[in-house]
Amino acid sequence: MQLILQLVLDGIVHGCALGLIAMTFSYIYVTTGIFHVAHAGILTLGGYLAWYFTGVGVPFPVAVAIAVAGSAAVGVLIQKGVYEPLMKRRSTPLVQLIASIGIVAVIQNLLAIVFSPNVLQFEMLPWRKSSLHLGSLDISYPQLLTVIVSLVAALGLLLFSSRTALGRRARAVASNRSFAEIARLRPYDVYVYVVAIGAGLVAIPGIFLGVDQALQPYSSLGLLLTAVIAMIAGGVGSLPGAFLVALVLGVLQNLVLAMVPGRWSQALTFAIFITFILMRPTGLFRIRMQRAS
Amino acid sequence: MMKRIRIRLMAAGMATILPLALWSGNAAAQAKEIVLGAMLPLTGSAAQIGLEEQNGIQFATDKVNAAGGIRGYKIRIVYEDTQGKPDLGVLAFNRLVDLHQVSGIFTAYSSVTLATAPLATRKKVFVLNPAAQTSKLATASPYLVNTISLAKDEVSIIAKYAAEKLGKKAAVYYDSGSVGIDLRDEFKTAFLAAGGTIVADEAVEFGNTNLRPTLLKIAAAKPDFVFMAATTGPGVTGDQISQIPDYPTAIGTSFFAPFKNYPVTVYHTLVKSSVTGETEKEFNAKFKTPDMAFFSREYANASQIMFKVIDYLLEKGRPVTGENLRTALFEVKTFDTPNGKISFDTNTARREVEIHKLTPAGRTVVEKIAH
Amino acid sequence: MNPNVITSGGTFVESPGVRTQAPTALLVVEGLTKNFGGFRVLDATTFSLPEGQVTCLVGPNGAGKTTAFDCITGFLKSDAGSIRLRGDELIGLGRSDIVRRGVARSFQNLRLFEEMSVVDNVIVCLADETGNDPLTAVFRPFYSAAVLRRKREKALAILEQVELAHKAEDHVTQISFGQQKLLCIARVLATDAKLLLLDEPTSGLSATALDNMVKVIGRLSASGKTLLVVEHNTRIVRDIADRIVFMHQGRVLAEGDPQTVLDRSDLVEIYFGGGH
Amino acid sequence: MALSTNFLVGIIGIFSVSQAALMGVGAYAYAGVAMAGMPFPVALLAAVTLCALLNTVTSLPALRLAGDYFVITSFGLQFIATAVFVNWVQVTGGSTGIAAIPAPRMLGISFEEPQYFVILSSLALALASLAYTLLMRSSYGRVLHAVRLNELAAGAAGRNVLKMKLGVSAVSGIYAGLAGALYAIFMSYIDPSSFEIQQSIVILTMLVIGGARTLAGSLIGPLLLLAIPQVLSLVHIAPELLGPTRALVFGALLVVFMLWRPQGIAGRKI
Repeated sequence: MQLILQLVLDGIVHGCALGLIAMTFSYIYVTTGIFHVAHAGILTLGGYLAWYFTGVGVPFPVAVAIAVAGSAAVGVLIQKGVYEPLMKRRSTPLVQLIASIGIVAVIQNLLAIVFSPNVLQFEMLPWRKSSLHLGSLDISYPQLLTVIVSLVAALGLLLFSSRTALGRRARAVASNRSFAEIARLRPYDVYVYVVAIGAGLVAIPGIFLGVDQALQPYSSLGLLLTAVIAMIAGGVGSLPGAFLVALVLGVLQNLVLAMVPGRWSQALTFAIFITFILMRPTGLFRIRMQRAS
Repeated sequence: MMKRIRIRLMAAGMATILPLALWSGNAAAQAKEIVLGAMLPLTGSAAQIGLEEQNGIQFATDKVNAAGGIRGYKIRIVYEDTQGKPDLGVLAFNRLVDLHQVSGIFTAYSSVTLATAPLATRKKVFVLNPAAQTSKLATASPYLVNTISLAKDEVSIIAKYAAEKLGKKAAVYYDSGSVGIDLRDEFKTAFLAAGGTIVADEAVEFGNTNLRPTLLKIAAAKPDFVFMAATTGPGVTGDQISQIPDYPTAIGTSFFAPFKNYPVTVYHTLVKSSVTGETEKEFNAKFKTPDMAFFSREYANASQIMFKVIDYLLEKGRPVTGENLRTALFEVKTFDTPNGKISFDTNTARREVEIHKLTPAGRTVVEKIAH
Repeated sequence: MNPNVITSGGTFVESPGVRTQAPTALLVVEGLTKNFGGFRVLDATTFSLPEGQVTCLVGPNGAGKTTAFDCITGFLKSDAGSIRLRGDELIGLGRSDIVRRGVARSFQNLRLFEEMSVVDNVIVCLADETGNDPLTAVFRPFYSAAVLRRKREKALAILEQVELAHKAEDHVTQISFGQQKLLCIARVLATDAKLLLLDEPTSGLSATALDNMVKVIGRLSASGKTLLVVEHNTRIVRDIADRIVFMHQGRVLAEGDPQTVLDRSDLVEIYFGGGH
Repeated sequence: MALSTNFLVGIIGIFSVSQAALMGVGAYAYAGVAMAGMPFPVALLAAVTLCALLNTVTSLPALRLAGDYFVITSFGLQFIATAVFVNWVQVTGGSTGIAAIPAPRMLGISFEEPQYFVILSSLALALASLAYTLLMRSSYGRVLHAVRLNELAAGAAGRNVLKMKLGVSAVSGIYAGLAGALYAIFMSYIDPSSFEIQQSIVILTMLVIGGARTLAGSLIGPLLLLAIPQVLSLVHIAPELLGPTRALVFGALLVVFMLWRPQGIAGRKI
């Protein structure tokens, strides 16, 4: 029982990080219509930026802020430099996707070249190994931070999307792009904001997962894939849906580990997903599919 | 696929043109030269090790050539990069044999060596393995000789030691890579034979850094000790163990050393590898290294064995072919090395293995075992 | 929903049983209903198409004409009602099955196969399925080539009918808009269908191209095809139509010969005033 | 191999990233049957059939789902395939792989020797290219092209779009199976790492650079990509960074080509 509870707790932590990834991906996907695989690259980049700045003596919170800003900047660069020209040329989604795959390869390998392809740890943060005891359960400080910051960021994104003028403009653009162009909502500006916000926020799980576990240049694609599964299962376009399903997936993956040997767990998740998507392509929470096209 | 075919076409094209070109130019030099091959991970993630290995071979080769070669024959080594990938290893092997016509090859990396072993048998090429440890290498090819102890030897030593000194209830923690799975199987066999029981058997995905769930399950099984066989960043494992309450004592083999940051006591095996102080000084001067790395030592020592076998063949006036190199090794059988006498009863050398005890306070050698 | 119940406001609806004409009905649509979200696009639409006649489907924008096409040809799943071709139910059949039963359509926005030549556009649509499998293509290359030659000839003959044969080798993007529209007709013809549904074949055409199209439609009708044509221009409707089905807000308001329907002032009011 | 993905991406508009996995299935199938002592044609047939079947079945989601979902599904399939290759140890040998795969022996010639293998694979390549050309020139090829250009119109023309797509998946599976079998023969050794997702991306890069949907494209791409490592060896880069640098160049090429020449060097619009 103790083991199960601890696994659930760890699963919640992992799920929160996953949830933020799923939410930001969903936000970008629904608004711009781009299957932004390069999101995985930014996730990794955030962690490495924070590692670098912490390493040169910048206080950790400042390093986090720099990493978030840096990731957002790279997001803008990708949108302005690659996606926008492609969208203006009305290239097919396939072309945009291939470009995005190319970007992940560039980011990941650039990180491997600059920071070495090996596993890196936040050696300079001694507190990352301490943990809080909740009765018989343990939660490490990085885990605790992951949960808090992810929740705050997720909530922030929800509020932004529903309460601010820019957020509403983004939703208008998402619901009908050609209309948005006619209505002078300047969709291309909106895209830049949305990608920047998504990129900045996705740096957060990248950093805290890195502090908690370790950084490696190539591991993020699997995470993103799970997040995308969460997005689809949660109903494309529903931000809370994406977060919730991601949370459930995180816990489920950990619990599955308790039942079957670990080496099958990832394959099992995908197998379940593929069956699911065949049965119910619209997701759990949405009946109508809201695909940006 | 197209890529492979292309590689093949190009290789074949070169295979027909190059030898002709080389032949005319090198005819004179060829008479007094013996060419050997080395397929090492010179680029890629294992490049660090590959370069150490290359230095070891080159050091020994330069030394023997400086002393006039082996009975007047200079030694030349052709290095091929495998990146530690078996498919590139096969290409490298074919290039060495078909293009450079070598009859003896130094190998590295378990998967590369395993992949090329059948080719060694097919083409009768002598392969010397000073580093790869997977147990399947024991019988992979009659032409493959291992100068290092294989994983199963180390595992059986540590399993026996643990059964006697640490307890009868073991857990196994391994990764889904080939080495991890092999070691798990071998440990299970050896430990059950020594009268123990396995209470938990948990794997982590190769390359995954979220180890907690698996570590938790190990700790929850409450074994007397856990056999650790996973390569994911040693520091990461140590860190996450430190967050698991009551994690058991760990044991392992040299493959997973150095067990960095482990907050618990670790017992592990280590194959003893030494060179003379003089050699080490010379080596460090030549390559500007602070100390002679493990793999440099092993490859330098293995080169000595290779040279000795060649010397034996030349002395007997027999041609240096793969087949002859192999028979000669078993005819010589025992070699004097800085690690003491190494003898070959089988394809794998008998070596001295140490058991080290590692506590957060420091390292002690608790036992030395020759097997 | 009973298709014969006359709903409020639809005082002019005639149930199909009332009007029995001399030629038998090739296609009978009864109580066809389709909802988009909460919006009822087809509301118990009922009409029939007599064999060998040209029927024009008229009505203001948004009347549900294209939706009716989509439902008949299997591009949309209808929510209720029946569509019978000589008594056989078409609802539930796949698109390609419906074409094989003899109902083919054209599209308002053409949907030509760009990047392909005029004649290839027709070849792809031919009813003849021989050689349309990978095994034949690879393992019987000579037979496959012969099949292709035969199909080419057939396609050229069809292009001849719409006077496009001289453009056969041109890329579809290189021919004029009028010619593209004719090509759409040729593609529909290629399917060997008895019933052709043409979605605005004359829209956007120049005067000469328009005359040409009217001629082609007349020729099709003369050759025994049954046609259902969406048409806005009342002059053309009077020219080509044997019958008219007048739709408004998903319902059939009138069905009959052009003269009677087009002379009704209430319908003209809806058509020119009520539409927009 | 590039030929196989070309078929899938270009011709029918389905984008599959799991081609390396499929090729892996072909390689393992060939190895398994050949190692059981079956003659070469039987092993080849087994590999090709299995791949055709598998590709058809796994393409089913694509027919129900929009393109983007299909990408995720094929990413997922790639992961599943790798997990199976690694974990189904009895059949695949796990991470250790399968060594000593026999080379075909026909008419008294063993194709083990490189020169004979070149003949064998050139022959296979020539046959595969010929079949591809025949296919695309036939009326079947025209219908395929039409389905890709405008699915709705093809449906309206009475073409069974579903059947067409399944047919393409099967054919593309055959190519992948053939590629896998040749790979297994040539390397005489296979392991899961050769069929990982990175490999799929390399295949995709070859295709994109060469140009989708043309035969010339599938031949030019690999040739050019092969030149990249050669060029890189002229630049001085730390040896352990060569791998990432190569991958970086591939990624950058993908982006650059998408931006300025999405049709590749010899391709048509995608």
